[in-house]
Amino acid sequence: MNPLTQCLLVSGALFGIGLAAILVRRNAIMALLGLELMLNAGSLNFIAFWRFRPDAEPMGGVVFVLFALAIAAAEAAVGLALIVAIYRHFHSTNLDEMDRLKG
Amino acid sequence: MQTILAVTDPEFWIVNLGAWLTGWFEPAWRPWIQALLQAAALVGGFATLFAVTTILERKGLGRIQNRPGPNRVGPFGLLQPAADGIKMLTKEDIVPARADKIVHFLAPIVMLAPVTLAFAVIPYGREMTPMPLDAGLLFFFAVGAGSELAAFMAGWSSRNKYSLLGAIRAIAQMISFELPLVLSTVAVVMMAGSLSLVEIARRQAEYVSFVPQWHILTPWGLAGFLTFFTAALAESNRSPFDLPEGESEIIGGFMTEYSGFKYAIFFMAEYFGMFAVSSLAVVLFLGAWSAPLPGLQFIPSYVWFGIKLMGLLFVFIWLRGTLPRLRADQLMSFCWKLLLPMALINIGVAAGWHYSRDWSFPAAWGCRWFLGLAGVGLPFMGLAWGLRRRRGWGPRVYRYAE
Amino acid sequence: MQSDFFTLVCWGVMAAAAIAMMMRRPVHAVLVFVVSLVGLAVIYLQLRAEFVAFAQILISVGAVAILVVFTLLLTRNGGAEAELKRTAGSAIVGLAMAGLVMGCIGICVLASSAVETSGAVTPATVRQIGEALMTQYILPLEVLGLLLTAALMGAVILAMDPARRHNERKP
Amino acid sequence: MEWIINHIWVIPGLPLMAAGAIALMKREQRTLAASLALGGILLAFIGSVLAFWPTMAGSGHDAVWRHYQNHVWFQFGNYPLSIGWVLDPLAGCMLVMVTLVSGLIFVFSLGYMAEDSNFTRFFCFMSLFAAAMLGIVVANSLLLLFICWELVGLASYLLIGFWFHKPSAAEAARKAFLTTRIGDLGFLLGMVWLYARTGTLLFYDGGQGCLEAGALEGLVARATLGGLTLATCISLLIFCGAIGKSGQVPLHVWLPDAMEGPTPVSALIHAATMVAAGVFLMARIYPLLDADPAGVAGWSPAMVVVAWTGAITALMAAAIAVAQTDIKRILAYSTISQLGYMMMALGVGGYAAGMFHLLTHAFFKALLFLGAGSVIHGCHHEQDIRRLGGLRRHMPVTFATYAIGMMALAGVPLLFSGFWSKDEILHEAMAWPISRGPFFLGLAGAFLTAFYMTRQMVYVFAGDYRGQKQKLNHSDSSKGRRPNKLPHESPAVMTVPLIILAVGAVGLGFINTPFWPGFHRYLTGHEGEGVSTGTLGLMIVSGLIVGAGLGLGWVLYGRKPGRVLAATDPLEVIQPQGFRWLGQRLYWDEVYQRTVIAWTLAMGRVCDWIERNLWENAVAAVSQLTLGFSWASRLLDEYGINLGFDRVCDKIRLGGRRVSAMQNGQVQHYLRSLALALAALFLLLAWGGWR
Repeated sequence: MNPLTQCLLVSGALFGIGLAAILVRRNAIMALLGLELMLNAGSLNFIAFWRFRPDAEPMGGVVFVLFALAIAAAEAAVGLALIVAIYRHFHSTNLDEMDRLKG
Repeated sequence: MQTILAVTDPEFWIVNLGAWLTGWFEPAWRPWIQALLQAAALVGGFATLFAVTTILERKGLGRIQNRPGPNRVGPFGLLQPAADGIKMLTKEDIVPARADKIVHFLAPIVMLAPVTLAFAVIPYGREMTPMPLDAGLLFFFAVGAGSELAAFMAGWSSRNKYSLLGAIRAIAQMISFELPLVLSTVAVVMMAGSLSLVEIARRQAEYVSFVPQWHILTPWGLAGFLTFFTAALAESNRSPFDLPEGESEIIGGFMTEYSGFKYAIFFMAEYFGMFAVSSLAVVLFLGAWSAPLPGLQFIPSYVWFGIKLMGLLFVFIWLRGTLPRLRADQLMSFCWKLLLPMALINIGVAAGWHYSRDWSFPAAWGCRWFLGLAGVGLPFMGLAWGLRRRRGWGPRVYRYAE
Repeated sequence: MQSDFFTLVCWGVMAAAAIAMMMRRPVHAVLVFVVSLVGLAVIYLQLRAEFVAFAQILISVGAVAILVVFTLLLTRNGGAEAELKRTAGSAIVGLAMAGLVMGCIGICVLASSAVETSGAVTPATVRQIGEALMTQYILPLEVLGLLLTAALMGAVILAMDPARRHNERKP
Repeated sequence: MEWIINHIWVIPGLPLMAAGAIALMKREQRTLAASLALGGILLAFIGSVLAFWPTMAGSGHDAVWRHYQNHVWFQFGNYPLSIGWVLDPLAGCMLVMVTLVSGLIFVFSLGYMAEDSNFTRFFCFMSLFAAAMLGIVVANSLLLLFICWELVGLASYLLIGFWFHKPSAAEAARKAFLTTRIGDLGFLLGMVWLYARTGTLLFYDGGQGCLEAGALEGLVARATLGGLTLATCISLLIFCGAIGKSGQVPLHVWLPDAMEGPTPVSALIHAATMVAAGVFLMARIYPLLDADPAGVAGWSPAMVVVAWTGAITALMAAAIAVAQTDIKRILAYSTISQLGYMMMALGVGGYAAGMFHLLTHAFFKALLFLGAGSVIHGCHHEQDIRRLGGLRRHMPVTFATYAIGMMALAGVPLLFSGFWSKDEILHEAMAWPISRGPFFLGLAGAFLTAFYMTRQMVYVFAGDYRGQKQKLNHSDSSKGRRPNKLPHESPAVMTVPLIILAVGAVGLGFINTPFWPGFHRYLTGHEGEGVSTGTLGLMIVSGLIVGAGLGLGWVLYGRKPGRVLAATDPLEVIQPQGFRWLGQRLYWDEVYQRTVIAWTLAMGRVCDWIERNLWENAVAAVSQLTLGFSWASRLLDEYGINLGFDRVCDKIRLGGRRVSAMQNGQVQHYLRSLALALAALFLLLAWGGWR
């Protein structure tokens, strides 16, 4: 199999697994983990295309992944802070119970 | 890499020993055999160093505290590490009944493995780097991230509140002090223009007349070294930053529920971490394997590396015997209000040093030094003064578990 | 490329990810998730993106995983599983949706003609990455710095409990 | 000397560093702050003189000596943004003037601000202001110039509102900031447009800069709306910025209000820095302004606009100044008027004349403001000229220097610098081929200038001191001044700068007389025209005009200097209607109040009204309607189809619950639909034939 195709398929599978976690798991932290997995799947795509199709910008893929990493870290920090804040309020991290906008 | 060394160089024989040994195997196997040999040499060497350091530490602490230290096993107690090892190995391995068995078992391994990996990128002598990576420094910090996870695993899986508290303390401390640790190396990276430790070491191995070009011999290098060393003390959980395992407060921190061989592994990982971070300090600031004077180059480079490493380890032990432990809030404010700003300011000072390189007016050299020292020293005095003033003796507040 | 090794790592990453997402306890899930992240870094290494691989470990393992773990400790249900008894139908619908998306991606990848590879490799040394970041991508880099600062402050403010802070002053 | 040429950035850098250092100090460290600020500006002055020397030595050989250094600041994508420093005669003379005048103002402030509790902060802002202005002068890039320009705006905001506890000062600061911001918007647009068309914002870049031939040709060749060339449009947009900063009609309204700041600030703003920045900007982009040869009779339309704006401003502001009673406001309007002259000079092609007037004006206007400051200081913060008087006896040094400044401003012939520079401008205006209008406006303005300055002098310095009587007449001592003290002469730290400035106000005129046009040659590299009969004639005419103004002022005011406060202004007796108009500043503020501000307010009110009446009534109607319906339905329910209706309601409720299940607040349900949509998108793209 073409190595690029292989990478893309792996990335697609990771994306799907992450999505499944978000859709099925009730724990907010687990959903966040799924989100991180999806982000990483996207990063893998960038690296794969950068490695095997180097006719575009020479550093584009690598730099984009670095940016994605930084944004993932920011997203995790804010998301987890939100979870902590919500936990204080609902005393739970169950997504099913967070169905009100009003506190 | 063998071609760079001449036969007369003392490093030649060590480096070519590996090549000679691997020569006995099939060419396809050679890289693996070489990696194995290097790993064996590293682990063996550092395990010996571990044994030597423990006895040195106990003897040294004894001297500092006005007592003889261990002196029963062997001549002058020199075989004490062997006795300790036998004791550790034969002790019963107790796992708490409610513990998470698998995680509890994995934690010491996860603690030891990354630290050992970190040894791979250190240049121990001229052309003596097991794994000369382009991004060696980044590799070092990346694998170092694993030890935080291990602390968590150990603390959480034990099902013991002292363990958990110790783990929280350890993680908070490691995350906080990782920032000044990494930032203080940024100045070095900027000046060397490379993340490769080999390259950084090579740059310091030159001499202007008889003065070595070590980074510690510049204002920013001095400040960077002090920042780095302090943060390294905290990263390796050594006194005075040994809160995560402070015996008098939380028994043994995340190691409370460990005994026997697993405890020995934790112990070893801690010392290995100390060795790794001291080695990094030697490479980044103390000129790695280069001799302090051009005339002393006949001594092999790895010997110089060893001498510097032992010197730093001595400072570790010395500090442990001298300084009392910090309080948790003092620890955090020390990190965020003194070390981190100093590391950031130091980056600016390093940039100024770099750009003042081609000053040519008279007394430019003195002016450069004065400005550099002022740029580092004045903020330090200001920050330290602010820290002292704001942290008076407040009333003691007790908080109980909810 | 050592094709066998590469394939093995790929399978390992996918398996670790799947197991992580199926773990009952979030703590175990995080630990297995870390394994899959490290595997991903190995894939990057195989694709000759050394810098990205190390940065991946440093940030994902050193920062994100630790953050998650810390949150688990703070929210105190790291041990007690909060998965309530749920209608099986709901989970099945969710899984079906995810499978649908995964299948679509797979079909698209396999059907696409854009996956022709070219042999040439541009190695990315640290110096080149640094120069690209400081010249061509300077604007995104600055914006990212701003974003991280904002995220830092936002996280601090969100996680700060005003009531508790107020109470601490009193005794 | 070589060193300063290559490190010209040091000159703005020094005051900037001083400002930064002072900002870190504590309020009590007054001496340290003042010495830092003074040291910074003094070193900058020395550097400026050193830098001035090579521009002097290198000029005058039919080409302008120019030295610049450019650096790429940063590069995004393929677009580099460069900044740089330039040293040429224009910058050289400005550097010396700005540092000298600012330095003297700094010294003066030592005395003037001695009792202020925020002394330290004051010197921080002043240094920042000076640094920003010097940055404008040495900038070789429109971008860097704009940055410093905005810094000047910021510093002026801080300084005008320095006494922010006074509501009027805070208001004035805000007004200054907002008004100049309107002009700056035009500046920014012009800058962006220029960058988009030429790809550079550097002025001089070895033939690539936007003021050099290559770029200008491209800009002239391209026509935009209304047949104007691109060069014209861009320079008009940039001129908007200059209008705002230099207080030209119609954005001049902030300048008189800016008098709320401490007097040294007024001196700094109106003499050396902020308002000069606008004129300097136009001088800097003069090649761009002048680029279009296809306008009316060989004159660029942009130049025509600049000339007429300047001329109208010159006359109008002079007329308003006639009827003001606040000592600083009179000077403020005279500044606007003089700036109008400078703009007019630039517009009619008298590049050197405009800059010459800028320099001389800097000296005598700084002198006048500092003199006014001395008066205010000596009379316990009294600014109304009707309550001053007779200060000639109490403050002799101030009187003498103020008189020199006044004669320089009025343009008394031969001895004073203002005469030579104003004469030069009028000469250029007379030679303008398009219209004589600006020339006559300028002449009228010169007449009025002499008149109102005489009026002010007489009011302030002649007769008896009227301050005490006022206190006795009006016993409301709410202002809390000390009524029993007579005016006193200011300390030496304030009078010595006055004397130095007075020497400058006299002597500076001789660097560019028609008999020896040295400055013209220095600035442009060409010889001036020299003396001709036209020049002499004009000199005589303008001398006569000035004499007439002075004489009329003396006739109206000087013969019987007012002894009492209640006396009405003689001009008001003659022409009450016109005087009231002028006294109310031609109702500019009121016009803005009635038009721009009122319009904005009205929009707000309309929205508010719509919100309150229309929507609220509509909502109320709907709710009434609903109530009515429900009442009716209750009747129906109770008396009629009770059971059947309930069943229908149940059905509806059930349906509602079904539908609302889609909106149950469960994030995973939403995500599920999102995933479905994603899959649909994939399939659409895959089978839609899109690659």
